[in-house]
Amino acid sequence: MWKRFASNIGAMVGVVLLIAVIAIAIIAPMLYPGGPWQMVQRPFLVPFTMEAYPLGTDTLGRNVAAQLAYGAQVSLLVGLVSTLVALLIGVPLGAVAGFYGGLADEGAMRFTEFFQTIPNFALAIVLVAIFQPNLTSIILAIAIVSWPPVARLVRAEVMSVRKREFVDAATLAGLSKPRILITQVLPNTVSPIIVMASLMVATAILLESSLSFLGLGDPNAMSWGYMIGAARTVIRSAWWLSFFPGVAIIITVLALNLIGEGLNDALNPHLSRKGRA
Amino acid sequence: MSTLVIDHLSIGLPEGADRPLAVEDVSMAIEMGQILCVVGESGSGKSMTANALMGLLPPGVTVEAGKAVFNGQNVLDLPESRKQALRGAEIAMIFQEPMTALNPLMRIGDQIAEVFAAHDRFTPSERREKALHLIREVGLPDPEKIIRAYPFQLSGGQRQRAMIAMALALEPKLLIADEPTTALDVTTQAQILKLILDLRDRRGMAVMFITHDFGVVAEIADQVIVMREGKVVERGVAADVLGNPQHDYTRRLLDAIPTGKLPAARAPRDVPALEIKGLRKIYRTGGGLFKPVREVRAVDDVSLTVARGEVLGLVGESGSGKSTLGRTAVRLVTPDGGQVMVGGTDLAALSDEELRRERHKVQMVFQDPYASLNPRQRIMGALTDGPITKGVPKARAQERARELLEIVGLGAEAASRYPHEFSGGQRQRIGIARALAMDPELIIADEAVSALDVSIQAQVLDLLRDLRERFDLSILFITHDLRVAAQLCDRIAVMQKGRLVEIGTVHDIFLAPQQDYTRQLLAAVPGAGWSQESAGA
Amino acid sequence: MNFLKTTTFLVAAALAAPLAAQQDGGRLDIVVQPEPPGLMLGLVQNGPTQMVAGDIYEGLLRYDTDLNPMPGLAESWTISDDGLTYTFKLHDGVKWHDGEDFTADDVVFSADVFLRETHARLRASLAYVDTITAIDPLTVEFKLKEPFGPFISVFETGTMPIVPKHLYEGTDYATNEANATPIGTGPFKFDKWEKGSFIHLVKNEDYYVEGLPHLDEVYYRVIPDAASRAVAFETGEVDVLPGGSVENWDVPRLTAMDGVCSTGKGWEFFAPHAWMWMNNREGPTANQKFRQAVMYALDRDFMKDVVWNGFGNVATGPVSSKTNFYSDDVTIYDHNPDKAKALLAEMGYDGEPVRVLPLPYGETWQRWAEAVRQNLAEVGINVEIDSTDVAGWNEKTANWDYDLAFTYLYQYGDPALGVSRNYTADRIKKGSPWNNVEGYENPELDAKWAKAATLVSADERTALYAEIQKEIVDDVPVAWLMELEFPTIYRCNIHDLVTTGIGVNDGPRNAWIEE
Amino acid sequence: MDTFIAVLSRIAKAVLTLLAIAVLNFFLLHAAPGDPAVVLAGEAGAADEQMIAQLRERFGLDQPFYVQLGKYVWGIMQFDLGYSFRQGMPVSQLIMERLPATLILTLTAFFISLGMGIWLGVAASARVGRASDSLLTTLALLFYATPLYWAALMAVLVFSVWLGWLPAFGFETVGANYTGLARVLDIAKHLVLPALTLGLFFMAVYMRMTRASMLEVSQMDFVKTAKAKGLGGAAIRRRHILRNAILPVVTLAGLQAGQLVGGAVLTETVFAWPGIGRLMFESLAARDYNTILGVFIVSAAMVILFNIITDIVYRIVDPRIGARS
Repeated sequence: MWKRFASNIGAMVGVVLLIAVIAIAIIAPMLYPGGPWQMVQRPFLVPFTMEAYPLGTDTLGRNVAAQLAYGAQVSLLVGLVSTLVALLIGVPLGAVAGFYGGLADEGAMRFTEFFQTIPNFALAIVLVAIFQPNLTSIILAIAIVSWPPVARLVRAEVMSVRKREFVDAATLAGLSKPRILITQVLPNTVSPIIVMASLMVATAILLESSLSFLGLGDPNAMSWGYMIGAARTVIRSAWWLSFFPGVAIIITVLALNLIGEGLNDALNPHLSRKGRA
Repeated sequence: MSTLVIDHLSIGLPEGADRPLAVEDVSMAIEMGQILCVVGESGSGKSMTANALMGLLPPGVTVEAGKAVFNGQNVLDLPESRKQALRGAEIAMIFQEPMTALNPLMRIGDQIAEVFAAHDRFTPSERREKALHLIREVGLPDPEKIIRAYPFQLSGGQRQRAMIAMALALEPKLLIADEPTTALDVTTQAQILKLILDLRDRRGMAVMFITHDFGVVAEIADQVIVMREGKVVERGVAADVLGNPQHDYTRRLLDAIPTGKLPAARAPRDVPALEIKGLRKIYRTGGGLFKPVREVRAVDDVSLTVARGEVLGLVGESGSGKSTLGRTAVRLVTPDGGQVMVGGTDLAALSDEELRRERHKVQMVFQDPYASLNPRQRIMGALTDGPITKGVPKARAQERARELLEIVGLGAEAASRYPHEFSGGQRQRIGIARALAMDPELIIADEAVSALDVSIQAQVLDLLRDLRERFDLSILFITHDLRVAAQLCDRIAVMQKGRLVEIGTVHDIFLAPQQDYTRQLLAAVPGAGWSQESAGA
Repeated sequence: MNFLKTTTFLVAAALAAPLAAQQDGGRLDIVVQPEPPGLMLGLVQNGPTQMVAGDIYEGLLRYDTDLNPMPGLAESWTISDDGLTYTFKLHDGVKWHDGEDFTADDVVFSADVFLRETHARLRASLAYVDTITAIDPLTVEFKLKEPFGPFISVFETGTMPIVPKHLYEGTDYATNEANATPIGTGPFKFDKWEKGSFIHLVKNEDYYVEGLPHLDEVYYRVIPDAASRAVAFETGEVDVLPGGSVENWDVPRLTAMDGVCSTGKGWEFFAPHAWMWMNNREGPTANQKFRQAVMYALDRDFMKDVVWNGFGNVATGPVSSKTNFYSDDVTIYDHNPDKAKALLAEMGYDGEPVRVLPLPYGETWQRWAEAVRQNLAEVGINVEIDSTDVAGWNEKTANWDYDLAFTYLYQYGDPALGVSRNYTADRIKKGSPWNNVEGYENPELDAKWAKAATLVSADERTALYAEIQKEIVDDVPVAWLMELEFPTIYRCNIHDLVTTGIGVNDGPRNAWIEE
Repeated sequence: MDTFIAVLSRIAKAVLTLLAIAVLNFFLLHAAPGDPAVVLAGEAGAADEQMIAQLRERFGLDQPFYVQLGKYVWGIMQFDLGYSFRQGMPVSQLIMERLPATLILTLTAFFISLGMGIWLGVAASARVGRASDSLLTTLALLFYATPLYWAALMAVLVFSVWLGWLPAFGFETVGANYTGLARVLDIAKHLVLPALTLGLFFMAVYMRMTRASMLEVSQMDFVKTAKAKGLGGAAIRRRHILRNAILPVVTLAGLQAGQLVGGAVLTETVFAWPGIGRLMFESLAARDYNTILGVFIVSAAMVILFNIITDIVYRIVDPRIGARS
């Protein structure tokens, strides 16, 4: 499996890019001990004019490079944690619905459908606005709008695995239902969940940046979306302020998508996109 | 005159495959009006040969050498446009899976008419007429309705007939049939075979018939070619090959076929291992807010007994309810009525919790060797989960598991491996070991050898026979294949549409069937005449 | 400057001079941000409504950029020597947009009935009013209970808009259907409001001032995104960017374009004054030394130069230097981090975190809060920015749930109207963000504020206000930041756009376009 | 008949879902800090207790929570979405004024993205493994990763400011008073940038799905049958693969079309498009509960409506559905 993944050029490019982003996020405090908010130079310093500030400065004279590095921390954090929370909601719900069927399924699916009927982005906006924008509310809001597909996926997978004969065998072995679900069924749904999760991290980063763009970012956490949101009004006079974080988002999201696709090809070889027979 | 001559054909597989050539140095010829059966197990390269003729090789697979002369030209190196013109018009092909071989979104009539359109023949209204005619010719009922039907509205046999209609549309000189009856029930299979024979006689075309089943060969072949791992191992006139096989492999294949040689009947003991009384299971579908409920009586008031130490064969076609009966007997399915008595306990009446403690009494061996083992669990886990739950100490359970793996012929070291490291036959052995690990009073084997190649099938049957002696097993052996049932079972029960039609000793069922349906089934077994002949010999 | 004497003011002859060059016709596209919630000025008085409805409705008076009153609906006026009786002579021949005659009854209805119920800010001033009577159809008389210095400043359109009695008398004002199609007396009539897109006003052909207005039509354009507004101006979609409609960083770029002019005038009547409320009730901000430390920690020149791009002035105290009664004789807080640190040490600040509530009015304000946070962090104060939207800001400030909160308020031409409301104890009331939100209590000063409002003599008022400013600046109840300046950006071929103390709000009345 | 019954029961469920959404959001919004009366009073530039009390009474906020909820739900059941005190008109009227703009924008974006997505997906799948396929899939990934608002900003910069080809924002040329075809063209011109930026992301989604689906279907047995008939590659792709492959794409698209209606907030904000997404966002800041709730209910109704339409289309295209259950 790993071999198949490693032979996928796109996926490897994704891994390298993502590792680079993670590395930058980790060493940010060492590179820029003053933090992302420190006003270090005159405002609107054009990029590539001063060696100390290669990416220029923003409206208040803060180092754009430092902001990008710290932004990586926040964007990755939001992406990961919100995905985790979404999985924590979606996986058990989908698993129970798919495994037990009947009323549990009916109830869980009605609940899921209900959340899918409310327009996602609008709901996220309302949630963040209501709880006031901070990292917790942003993460929760993203998780709340992104769990339904997880639940549906897990349900479908569980339903398909549940029908396989080794589950019958486990039943005949006298294992209890919850135990069968956890030890026999769920481990066999992990691959598609991993694939979906990697794509969800990407989507969450985009969602966070969209919220920030609308002014619903955490003002105490420098994220890429926050940078673009702050810079959009000066896009004409200081293109670099929205350009660099935009590129950072694209690179990270692209990397995650490449990895997700690589995982998908590696874990579900029958759906290989190369079109082999 | 030969319709097709294949001359020293070799087909290369892509890098990383298990062998470099799918087909190696194969030559054959098919005469007009003749049926050539290409026989082999999976991976023998028989289908590749056919695909090569049609220009339908999967990407990466290429013709390395040789030619195939049809109509005086080598069809293997024709330009794509010429090949296209040939396909469907001169050489036609039908496939194994009638369920998936038809476009689900197109009406049958359109799919047939499309053949004419592809080759620019006739006007649309003529095409319709021709399609109707073809539908009639392949014996489909109510052509006017069929022509407007979608594939899902047809049964498997009907779909295969529709496929044949399509293949015959332009009166090809050569028909390639790739396992066209494998997915069908015996009675349907018999009808399709007869249809192909009729059409051959009427139209005088050549047929290349690919199959793994010597029964089918016996039924229709004029000439036979036996293939193994890409090479031809034996060829000749059908009667010669069947009656006097020269090559070892052919002989082994023929031996492996459950011949219907009836084993000596054993006297049943009257201690019952399983008693089923008045069992009923009804499936209800639909029943929404506005929908009427549709009922299917999957098991309809069935009573039968499996004596201790007895193997009872349960035979029926798909949809007969035999699998449901099996699953109900282990209570994977809860019955709507009746009793399932095992060792004095009525499994049908237990609560979930009580049932869990009684589960070990009846175990099951499943059909699909790939789905019946958890790919993410080591073999040891699969074999010890049950005993440990039942209360056997862990060390004891593991020791027993290793023992059983030795017994089923895999070796104790298999315990630490994962299922994907084993072949299909090996997995079935693991499945059997798993059932045995629970020390059950009864084992239900649900089509346990149906998914295996003939030679493997024979090995597994041997193992079962062996184990049965060794452990004095009681087995309910569910199968669609009467020949297999005859090999292993003491008695046979025949089911049709949820009801028990007939039950009796193997001798009674085979030699003196009481019911029409049983007789029909027996008559439909491919190669029935031949195998009885040889049984008599 | 002394309008407490009997004064008669007629249309200045000087106004006639440039008339020869004025051209009639044309259309003006003005950005309005955000979209007003309604146009019935008597019911809604927020900024955007004042700007659009300022062309439809009129007050009795208008004010020039030095805040001197000019004729509006009132042709002339007199104030009695005791400062208790204000008599207004109304213009003859004024008609409502629906053709009805405008009379003194409308004025009485508006001031005494309608606005008393609906207009909170005016209600405070009307508390000084004893009676309002229509002497004859063209004369109205206001009688006060006691002298109220700034009373002459309350007749501006947004403060006391005159509404049509014939449409509103005896109805439920809030749900009156006429609200959707406002009827006023102003130079422009309401034509169409495409929600989310634009408001269209057309020339009032029957306007009572001869030759006005020059423009045929005015479009107020709703463009929710600040960057798009700048683009709209660049691409010629709009002609006027009123103050605050683009971020300050964009101003130099836009004004550098060919044929683009800008002016800082037109805000004198409002004199927007920005500060941070510091919660005087609890936490570190309750400590005067802490508040002083904050003042020393802030680099307000940097804020002016960088955050506001050089527009405006650093505020020295509660009163804007643009209004009367300003005094510079106060303690000056320069940027002095050492002093701030010393003060913090002195009070024994233990690092208790302090929340800053920014004003959710766009990026400038957000950056400003970030700059403040950085300044405070540099002297060792732990700061976290609370994030919220307009509603949350209102809620939090109105319920005193903050430590430091940005705000800015209009001064309305007189400390008694726009300044004292933020510092006197009687204006400590939960539920409103427009009063003494910081909870500052100083009974001695309260008495002085009260006295200063009712003095008749302007000199005496000036002296008293100077005294108040000197004292209060040492107390630092709030952290005064800046006197804001919102430059209006427009194309240079538009003339006479900003001629009054309320700028664009009644600008289209006199504006004309040079072809 | 089956279809009809299925639609009926869907509608019945939809009504319940909508009510549930109304109730949930009612709770959510009322849990939000910020009192509409205070906001409105605040905006007036001055506020005192009398004014706030008046406003609260007018909004019905002085009543107990459950009474407010009950009244609201009762109103919904009579198709009354309430009254927006901030905007001074009934919510339904407010939404009806804004909905057409949103529908024009989202439907255009939807059909463009679906059409282009399928077309490009088919093209890519036909060239699978070749350079042009890699180029297309890479581009799709890039679009997929680009924040929509960022693309919008850049598009305005290039096409409106630098090149001056297209208007940067707005629904139509204000004050031009075009009628008939001229107006349609004018709106179309304004529509180009927002519809494209909104559609770009979805185009990438549909393209990738179509491509994958085409490749998957092309391995199915009936495709082999079609080849065996002697059909040409293009005919097979069109008649056999495409028809089967776009079913899942169209289904997903149908589900998303509904979501688009409520999800165009960003696009509507950047392009000053007078639609309901922006209305919702602006109402949120003002705590104009009735309007927000109204937008939520209407856009949820859109989601349901599109789901039902998708369902019907699916039933027509795929003969198996109606018969199966």
